[in-house]
Amino acid sequence: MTSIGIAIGFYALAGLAIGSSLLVFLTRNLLHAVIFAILAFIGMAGLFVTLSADFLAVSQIMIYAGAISVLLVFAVMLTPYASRDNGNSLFAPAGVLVGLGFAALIGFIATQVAWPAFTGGDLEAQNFTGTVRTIGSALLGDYALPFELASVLLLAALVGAIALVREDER
Amino acid sequence: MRAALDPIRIRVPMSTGGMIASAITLVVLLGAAAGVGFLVLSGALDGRWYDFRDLGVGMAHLTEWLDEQNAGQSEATRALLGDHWMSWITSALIGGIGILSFVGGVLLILIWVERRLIARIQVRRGPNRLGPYGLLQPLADAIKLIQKEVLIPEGADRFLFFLPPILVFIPGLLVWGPVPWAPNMAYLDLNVGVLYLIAISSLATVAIFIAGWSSNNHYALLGAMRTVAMMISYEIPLGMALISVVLLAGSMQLSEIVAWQAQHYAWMAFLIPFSLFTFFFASTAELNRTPNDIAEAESEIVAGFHTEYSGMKFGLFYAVELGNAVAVAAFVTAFFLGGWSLFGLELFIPGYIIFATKVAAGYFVLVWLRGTLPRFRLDQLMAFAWKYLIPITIAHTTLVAAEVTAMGALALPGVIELGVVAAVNLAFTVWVMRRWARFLGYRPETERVMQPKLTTQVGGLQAAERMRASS
Amino acid sequence: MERGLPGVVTASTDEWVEVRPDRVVDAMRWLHDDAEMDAATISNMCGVDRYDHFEVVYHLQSLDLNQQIVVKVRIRNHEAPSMQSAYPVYSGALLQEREVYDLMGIRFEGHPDMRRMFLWEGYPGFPLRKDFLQIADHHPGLPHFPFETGEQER
Amino acid sequence: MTTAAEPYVLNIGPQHPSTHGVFRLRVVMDGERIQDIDMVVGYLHRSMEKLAEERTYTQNIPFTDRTDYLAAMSNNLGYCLAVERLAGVEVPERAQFLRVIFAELQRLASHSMANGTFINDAGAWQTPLMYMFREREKILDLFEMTCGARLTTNYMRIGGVSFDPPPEFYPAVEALIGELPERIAEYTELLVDNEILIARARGVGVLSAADAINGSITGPMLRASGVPWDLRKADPYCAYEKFDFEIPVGQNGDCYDRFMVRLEEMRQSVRIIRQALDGLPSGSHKTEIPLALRPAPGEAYARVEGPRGELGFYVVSDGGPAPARFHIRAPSLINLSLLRQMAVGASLPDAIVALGSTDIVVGEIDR
Repeated sequence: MTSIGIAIGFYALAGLAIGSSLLVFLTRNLLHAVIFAILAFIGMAGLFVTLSADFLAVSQIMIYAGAISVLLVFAVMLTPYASRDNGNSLFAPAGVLVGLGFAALIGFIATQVAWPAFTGGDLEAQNFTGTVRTIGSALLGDYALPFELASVLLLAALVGAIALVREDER
Repeated sequence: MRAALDPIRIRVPMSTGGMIASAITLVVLLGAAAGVGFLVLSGALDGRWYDFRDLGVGMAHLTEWLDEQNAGQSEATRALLGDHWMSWITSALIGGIGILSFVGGVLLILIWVERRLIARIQVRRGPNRLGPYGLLQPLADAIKLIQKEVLIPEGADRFLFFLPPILVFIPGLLVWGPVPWAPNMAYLDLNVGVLYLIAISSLATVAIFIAGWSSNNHYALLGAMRTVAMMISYEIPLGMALISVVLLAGSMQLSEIVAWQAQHYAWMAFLIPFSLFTFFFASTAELNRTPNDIAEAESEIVAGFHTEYSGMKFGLFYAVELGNAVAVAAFVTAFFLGGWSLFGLELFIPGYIIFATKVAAGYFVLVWLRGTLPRFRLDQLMAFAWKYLIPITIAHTTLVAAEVTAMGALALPGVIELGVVAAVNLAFTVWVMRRWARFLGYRPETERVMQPKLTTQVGGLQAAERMRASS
Repeated sequence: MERGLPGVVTASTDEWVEVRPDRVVDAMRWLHDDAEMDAATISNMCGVDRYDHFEVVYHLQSLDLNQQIVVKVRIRNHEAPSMQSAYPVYSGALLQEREVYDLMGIRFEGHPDMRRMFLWEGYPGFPLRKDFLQIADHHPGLPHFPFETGEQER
Repeated sequence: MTTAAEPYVLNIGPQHPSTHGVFRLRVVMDGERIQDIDMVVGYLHRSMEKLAEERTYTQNIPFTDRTDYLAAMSNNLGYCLAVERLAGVEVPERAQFLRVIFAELQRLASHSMANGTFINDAGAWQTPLMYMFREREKILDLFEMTCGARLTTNYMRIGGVSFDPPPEFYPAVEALIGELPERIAEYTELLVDNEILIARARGVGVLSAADAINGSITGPMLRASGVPWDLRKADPYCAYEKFDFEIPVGQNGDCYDRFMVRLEEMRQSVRIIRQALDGLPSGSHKTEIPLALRPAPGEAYARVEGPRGELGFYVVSDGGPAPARFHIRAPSLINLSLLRQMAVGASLPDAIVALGSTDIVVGEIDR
């Protein structure tokens, strides 16, 4: 059902995501950049919606637009002695290089990996009730070990962060 | 004399005309109810387009008819626009307009309701001058707010200062999408509805933070920091409370959660009262309502993040706050109070009316709390969230998961297994609540006597020490 | 009444004792610590402009013995009056002494926070002094009752 | 590694919901914690002490209304006592009793207001305040009935009171003190065991007995710190020695104790009013004094137990028709001496609650 609506939606959301990503590093004010980053996240979530990946879309909004953006804002606010704008930085050339490297890597992956398409036939005929069940059983079934490893890693990061900022008790 | 001193107690007796009018109204209402009952029992209503018990049914008939029209269009148009574009656009428009008008109308009325209720709680009268019973007061307030100058404080970040009232308004409207008004009457019946709600409600955090930060005002910044801290902390117990609901109902779709409750004649409030409490408490924290209104604690930080907003920008914040309060009442209704179901009465009474009544009841509780309780302190609330509420909700969720697993394994009759679940969870809730005060640092057994001691002897430090020693 | 601390008292009656402005802290500390006096708190303090000198009156109160001790300090210098502050003994003197300084212009040596209180820094003069705002032939105070001359006193 | 935040200055007031008037606190804060606090007053300074030097003794009574506008009767009373002591005026017994009745009614009104605003500062959105306004309203009605004014009563006179209460006053006051215990029980039910209030007010703004005494704290705050000191017992004026009442004494010296002490004092005031009404003697309500009152040169300090603490009036006469010096010992101001001790190190909400529990009236701070 690739109707024209989906196409319009895809291009609008892609434009939103790319445009706001561009604005993130073009704008001079760091907090403005955070706002545009949120917009980019929302654009990404919209792209997931056009792919019928509702769970991913909602998670994207919840985690990135809701939580990570607050983290970004706090990072901006808590950085002492930093002016709140995107001033000139010594790392600008390095940043450009790293960014280009990432772009090349992602482009390489996107073009070279043979993305396996869903070949199960008509979804509605198979009583497919959304991606939640599928993702959930995948995470807690086939991929339980990587999932748990990731959570242990995050826990370690959390404990490390607390240990770092903890004031001396004595 | 007493009456003159106590004007609030004066009651005006009802006039004869008023009595007759009420009697006639009562008779008409009873007759209408009897007619509806007859129609329902005879089955003349089920599934017809004029079945106003569920506007979704009529809507389905309409979309069907529109799809037929759509099929009659030319091949080129269908290839370009698809097979259902007319019905999609029409249903989207009707639903959107319906939700917008409901939210707008309810806001206008609820401002009045809240003020009157609070006034009643506070032995006052509340707005009673403009229009009948002061009903036009919210309208006048809105007109006043629109007329007022929108001030932008000096040193404010103009772009960021401009955005937040809009940014908080969008999620404030979007949360109304998945509300299940009646069995077939939900605008955006997502199968990830619960997650959608959490995601949308988390969007407002950044907007509020930006509002406080861009105002260039210490009060606003303090309020923003408090809000963000609260929202992030209380999202976790809120999500946990909803996970219990999802586990029991086996779906994240709001309409299915309500349908599950209707089907089992068991409201979640009976099955998992602790989740109801957690959800409600965390919601008051997210809504900045008493007892958790520290983000705009009037006596401390004036108005919190919207201190510097004036005119209709303030109006938008205010409207969103009220709208979110009603939305929370709606979700409490959907998740915990059985939504449109009322033990079979939903056959006779339109589901959306039952739903709206329950929403009004939930909202009344919010107003009641606001009129009664003092406010916690920020560190108390944060400690409560992180040290007590989150561990307890995790334990509770584990308990519910175990119960659901056991239910699946044993497959006992529904009444028995749900009864056992309800009893176990009620016991858990009561046990937790009885220790509630201790979580806040209040230990009745070690507290010294609270009443002041009485004496007739005056004295200074020595007398003070004598009195302390005597206790 | 004040035999415990020689050289401090300059005058005394049944009702009050007068102490030297540069020994106020000693006198207060003695009064505070002495078991018979037990002046636990300053209940009131106030400056009085007597045209040629200032008088600062402390009403000390013993709570346990329920007695009041009135201590007066006479400051002869009318132009730049100053005396010791009672703050080292009584923390309750903090705001009262600031008030006296603000309105009467008496400097308290040893007070931690000697700023104007009601009026702003740089306000000309001290309003409660009798010579504040001397207008031609107007004298402070009410010389006679309004009806005694038949005209409103201005 | 620590992240040090830079402290910033927050101006609470002059216009702020919980400063109860034009009163300003400059607070140096580190996050939500208070590092330093400094009060800026004087926005309401009317220089009454200077003005009083140009008015006759009787003309000065209205000034005393306007210092502590929530306890005008007590202020009238203190001033009249000072002038009576200065000029040696005897007051008839009926006037003494009437003074007691009105001073206690005023205490009830003022304590209602104090407790209401305290809870308001603790975050209850005006409901307790409105409840307590209800009682205060009735008391003000009684004032209006008697002397025509509600707030700035100007009722006491040198040598007595200005009017005998009208006949309808007595049933009204009977009805009021009949229902007041019930009302106070209602507040107790609503507030005293409220766990949120306990969590907010217990252990907040603690003053030890020694600190409070040394800091010249008086009134309910001193009593909450555990010192049984009440001028009505310690230095009885009017007819207080004839009445049977008790002094409530707190135990921890925190905000909650101050609230409880005020609540208990309201009960005791009802007791006193009941006794005063029962024993109200007949006779004149006023001693005639010469209009041209010229006390002999001298000085007098009279003090009453006002709702906020020791309310003293120091009047110096130089033999003229006006006082040579007229000083008001304002408890609102002096109770703030230890504000820094209560607030520094606490968080902002705690400081607001502590400020609310000191029960300041800005008219009295600034005078």
